[in-house]
Amino acid sequence: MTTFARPGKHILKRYDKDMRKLQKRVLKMGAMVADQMQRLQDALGQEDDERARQVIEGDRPIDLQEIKVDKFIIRLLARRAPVGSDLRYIVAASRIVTELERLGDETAQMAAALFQEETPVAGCNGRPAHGEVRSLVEQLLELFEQVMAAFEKYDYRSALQLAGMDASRGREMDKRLKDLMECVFGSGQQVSEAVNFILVLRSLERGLRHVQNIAEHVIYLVTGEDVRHRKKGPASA
Amino acid sequence: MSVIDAGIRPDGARDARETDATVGKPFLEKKVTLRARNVNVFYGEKQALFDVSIDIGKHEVTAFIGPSGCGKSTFLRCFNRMNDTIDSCRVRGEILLDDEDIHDPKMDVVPLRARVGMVFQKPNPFPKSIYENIAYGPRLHGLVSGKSELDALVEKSLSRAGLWNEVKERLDEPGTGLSGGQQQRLCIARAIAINPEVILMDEPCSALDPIATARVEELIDELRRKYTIVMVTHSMQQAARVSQRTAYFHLGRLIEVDKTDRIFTNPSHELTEAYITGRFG
Amino acid sequence: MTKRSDIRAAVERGLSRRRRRDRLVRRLGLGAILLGLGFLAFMFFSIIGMGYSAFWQTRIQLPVELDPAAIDPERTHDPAVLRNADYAGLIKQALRKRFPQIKKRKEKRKLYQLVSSGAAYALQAMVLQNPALIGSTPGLWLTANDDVDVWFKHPETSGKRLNDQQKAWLEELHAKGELKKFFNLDFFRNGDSREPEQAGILGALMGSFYTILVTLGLSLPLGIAAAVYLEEFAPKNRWTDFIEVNINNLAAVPSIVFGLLGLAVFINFFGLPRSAPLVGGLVLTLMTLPTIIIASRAALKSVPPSIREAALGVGASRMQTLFHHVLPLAMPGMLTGTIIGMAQALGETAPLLMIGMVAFIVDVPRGILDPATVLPVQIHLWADSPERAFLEKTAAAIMVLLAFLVLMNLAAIWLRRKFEKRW
Amino acid sequence: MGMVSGDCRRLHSLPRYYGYYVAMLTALPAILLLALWISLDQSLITHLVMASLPQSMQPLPPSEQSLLINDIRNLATGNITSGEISPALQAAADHYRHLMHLSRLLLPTALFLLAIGGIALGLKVIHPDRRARPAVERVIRWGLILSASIAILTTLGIVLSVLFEALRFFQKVPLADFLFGLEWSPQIAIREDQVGASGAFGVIPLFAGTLLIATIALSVAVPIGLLSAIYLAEFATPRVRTWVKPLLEILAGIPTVVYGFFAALVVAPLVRAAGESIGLEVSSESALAAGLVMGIMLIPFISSLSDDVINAVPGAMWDGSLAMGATHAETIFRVIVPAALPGIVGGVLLAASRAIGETMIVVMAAGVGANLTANPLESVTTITVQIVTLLVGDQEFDSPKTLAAFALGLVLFIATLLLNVLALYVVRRYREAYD
Repeated sequence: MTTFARPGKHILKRYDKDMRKLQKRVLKMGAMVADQMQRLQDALGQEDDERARQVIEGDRPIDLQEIKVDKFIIRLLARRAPVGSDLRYIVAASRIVTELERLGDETAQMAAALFQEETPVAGCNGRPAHGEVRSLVEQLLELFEQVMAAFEKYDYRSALQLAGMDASRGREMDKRLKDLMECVFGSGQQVSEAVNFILVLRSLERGLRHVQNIAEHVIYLVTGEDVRHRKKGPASA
Repeated sequence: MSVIDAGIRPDGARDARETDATVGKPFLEKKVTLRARNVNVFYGEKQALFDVSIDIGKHEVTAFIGPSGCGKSTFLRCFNRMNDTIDSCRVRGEILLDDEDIHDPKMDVVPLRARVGMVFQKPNPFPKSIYENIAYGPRLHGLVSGKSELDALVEKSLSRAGLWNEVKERLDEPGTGLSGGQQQRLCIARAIAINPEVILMDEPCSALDPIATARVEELIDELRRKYTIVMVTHSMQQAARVSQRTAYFHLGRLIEVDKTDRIFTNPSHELTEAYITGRFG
Repeated sequence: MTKRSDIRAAVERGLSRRRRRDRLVRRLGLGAILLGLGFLAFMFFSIIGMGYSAFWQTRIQLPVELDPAAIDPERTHDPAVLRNADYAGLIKQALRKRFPQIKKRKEKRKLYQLVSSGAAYALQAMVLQNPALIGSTPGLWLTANDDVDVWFKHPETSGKRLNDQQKAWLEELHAKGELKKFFNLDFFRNGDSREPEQAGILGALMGSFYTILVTLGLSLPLGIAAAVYLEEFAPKNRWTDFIEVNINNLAAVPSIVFGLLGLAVFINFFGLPRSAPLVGGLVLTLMTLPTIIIASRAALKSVPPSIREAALGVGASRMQTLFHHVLPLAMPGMLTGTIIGMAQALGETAPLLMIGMVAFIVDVPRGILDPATVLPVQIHLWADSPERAFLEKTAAAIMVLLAFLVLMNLAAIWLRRKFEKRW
Repeated sequence: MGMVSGDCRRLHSLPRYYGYYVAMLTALPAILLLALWISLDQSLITHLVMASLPQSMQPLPPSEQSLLINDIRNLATGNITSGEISPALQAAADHYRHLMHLSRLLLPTALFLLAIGGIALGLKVIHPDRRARPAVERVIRWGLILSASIAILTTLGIVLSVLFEALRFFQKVPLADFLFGLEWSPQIAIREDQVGASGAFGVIPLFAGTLLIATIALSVAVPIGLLSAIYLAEFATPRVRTWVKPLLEILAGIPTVVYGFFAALVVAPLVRAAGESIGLEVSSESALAAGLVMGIMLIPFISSLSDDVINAVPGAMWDGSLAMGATHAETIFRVIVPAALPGIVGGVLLAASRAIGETMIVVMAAGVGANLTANPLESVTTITVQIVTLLVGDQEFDSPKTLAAFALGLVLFIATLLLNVLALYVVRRYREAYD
């Protein structure tokens, strides 16, 4: 059994304001990451080097935003000594911010790996790598937007699905990634090209993990249940 | 029980038992010092406590929190029948100290209070010397037979209260001349001089500055090894810092009692949540 | 001994002894209270027991022939003539007629003693008021002598001052319904007298009234003014400290010392008349002032400073704050203190002895300069009188005095209840 | 008002303060004059009359002079005079009557003129800028200061009047004889006309008597008062408290003359009877009876003072001690009473001061004969009794007998003053410790 009081209705109005500000900042950071993924998707679709460069450079503001939100969280902890749902919210927000930063990193790394001059990324079984990755990024973005929406709305049921236990979409993506990886290993490509592709796939896999983690944090912030490191269906490798 | 496993929706629909009774774990399986069952307290016509049932674990610090007037101090004072001193106060129900009902008419309050010591909100050393303050209880109950025995007991009590080094040079000075924090530790030393089983503390730090508070909290944590401690506090942080179990009272009812960690991260009842997070309850 | 089981054993061992001691103290306390209240009850009962009979007066019914020849031979109805008639003779004549068997002079004298000497004056007053009565023979209820009064009220305890013959006559009168008790109005409308049956407390009451009037008129404004100054305006310095110590000390100075002051200053130095309510009032003023000042200061103190600050905050001067806000709020408390001070003054005796208010004064005073006595002093005087009949008068006067004090205290309580405010 | 054409804001003070101001200017000088007139006209007129008396009657000793003045006054007001009326006396009386008449006539006229002058002055000085309110307030303030000083004046009056007469006494009787003499018999000294020579003004027996009675009184009042205060403060239920406290305080409100009556007519015979029933000879004016009744009188005094000081001990002390497992009695005697002790001592000192100064009970119930004894069954006399006996009745302010009363008054005043100051100091210190 649990209780979750939405931010607001504190006796101290400033506390409410701070909590809203925290939510806004996390959501903003989420939006920045989503923008990056969208850009990467566009870059892949149009083979646009310029876009890809924007993605690589676009990681920096996300890092700065992480620092900003972190500072804010530390201030909140010091000032308000939060407990109960507030404490969970802030702790979850702090963790989510870390996940977001990592997600941003992965996106930038994928852009860097996919758009380098020397070693192009090969496809597999005639399927061009860019096209495959683009559809996977699209899928990841969709999941990511869902989890951020769950965070915004304290929707722990949707987060439960995303966290992987019965997340068909997460499982579907997971499966595609595995298939692709097997395909790359089996195709006997040039090592450097294969490695690059594998790196991108790994990044996508980690991205999916981050999204799942965010979903777990959302569950924690709403219910107080720590569902990490449980036996999570097939999604956990 | 896990939320997820139970599949209970967190949006307000609640387990049936919490609407009229305590949530959390009022009763313990392990060693219990005090058992309260269906305690009701009245001040004249006014009812101050409604059907409170709780177990106080042995060698644990149990903290009572709740808004002013919620009955937590009243409840605390039931444990050594200090409510007897208030003429209009009536207590119904059962409170067992090691299976003896302390509200039994045959129960004498004098030995009861020797077993259940109490420390008050404002330090209240007697207007006597430090030594006499500590010696008061042992003399009263005839626990020592000689001066040297008494000296030893005084030293032991003061040491245990962490005050010996500060006052050993001036045992003859009046206890009222100490600082607030020292006075409170003197009162704790006075209480433990008769080696009670339980020490009740009624907001023991509310009149102290943060440093003195820290000292007393440190002391409470140490005392836990030998004594069962029940404390009322207005500071949730303090409850979170020093107690192992926390009980939340609201308008004379025990709303929730649980492990302190759980109360402060994930309380079960929305009133508790609203109170600890500082929302309108 | 630190093991819990040992401690519990030790506590249990000492328990019964300690409980016994506790009960003993409780009983002693209860005993002390009962003793105090017992004293009070005993005092009240003995005083009421002694005094209630003073409110009745024994009278003898006699047909007194208002012989025109003896009273008003020329039928002028001239008050001067009427006043000089021998009413005592008429009464004696009536007595002789009532007991025609008595012939011996000695016995006759004994007979005459049954009726108060005051009866003649009462008769005179009656005739003066209604000269038309002359010539009739009304059956009048004449005040009996104090010895008769005492014997009739307490036949078992006294009567030594009456001989058997007199008692026989009285028995006869009583048997015929000619000896009866009436409500004693004279007690409330006469001044002091050497004759117990005629002595009343009106003179003392009026003396007390004038004295208290002077005391009230002086001590109320002075006391309140002094309290206001000390509480509201006085700077905290040595001088006000000195005043404060002085006031507290004066409140505990024996009252008789105030009497000495009054004697030396008001009478010897200023030459004010002795025995006058004015001087009594002055002395009592000085005596009650500390009480009133202390009570008034307490009343002023109980007005919360927030009210003063509020008034000063809207720009009122300190004087305006005082008169508009503080004084009205403190007034009930001040008046309560004043009433208590007045009650104290009303019961005070010793200082008034010093300034000569112990004189034997028959006339009822009509102003603050007339010689007078006051109720408590009257009590003192009567208590010292040898006549048995004065005993009940004394006790009755005490009852009247206590009644006034109770009234005043009830007024004070009422005032306090009515205006009690919680801040 | 006209001057500012109805605009109140231009006035310095509220309009009515100008009214008070004028009223003050009008009334104050007139009142002063009235007071001066009343206090002076008698002596002035007397002086004038005396001056107009024939030479032969001029150089008179003061006592005869006052007799003469009395005669003249009586004559003037038509009362009976002592002795014969000489023509000179008659003339003087006429003169007196004339002067009195003049005075009566002059006074209202002068008052009226002064008042008119005041009004005129007031109207003249009134001006919108005039600071009327501060002026009025200043006068009120001075009035208040004067009132507050009355306490000082009273003390001063007591000290001076008593001291002055006492000094006159000590001129006739040596201080050492007075303080250390073992015999007190002022009446004898008068009769034998050996002023101060007999050593009959020794105050020791009076001290002894006073102390004996006060001791008896305190040994009745202190235990009863203290125990009742303790019972009321801790053991009694609130209902009992609300009834018993006022009842006990009734004892304090009863006039001492009533106690005197009770002592003399009820208690003394009882004590005597009781003594006789066990074969003791008891004086009908025994110190025991007076002391007992005085003790009853002091019960509420002790109990309410003790109640105050016991209640001043913070409730936390009670809680602290009871929570240690102390019984009520232990709490009272080990914590509360020691803490309240200074206050209780102060209360007992105040009660002692009262016992020493108490007059009526001893006047009515104790003896007049000085008796140096410690036996409570015998009759003793006290300082206050002697003051009353010496001063009631005719007084001659030259005789040591009368003056002795003032010397006794001085002793009494000093003794009670010391006790009071000590007690007030102790109580005050005690209060401060807990406030």
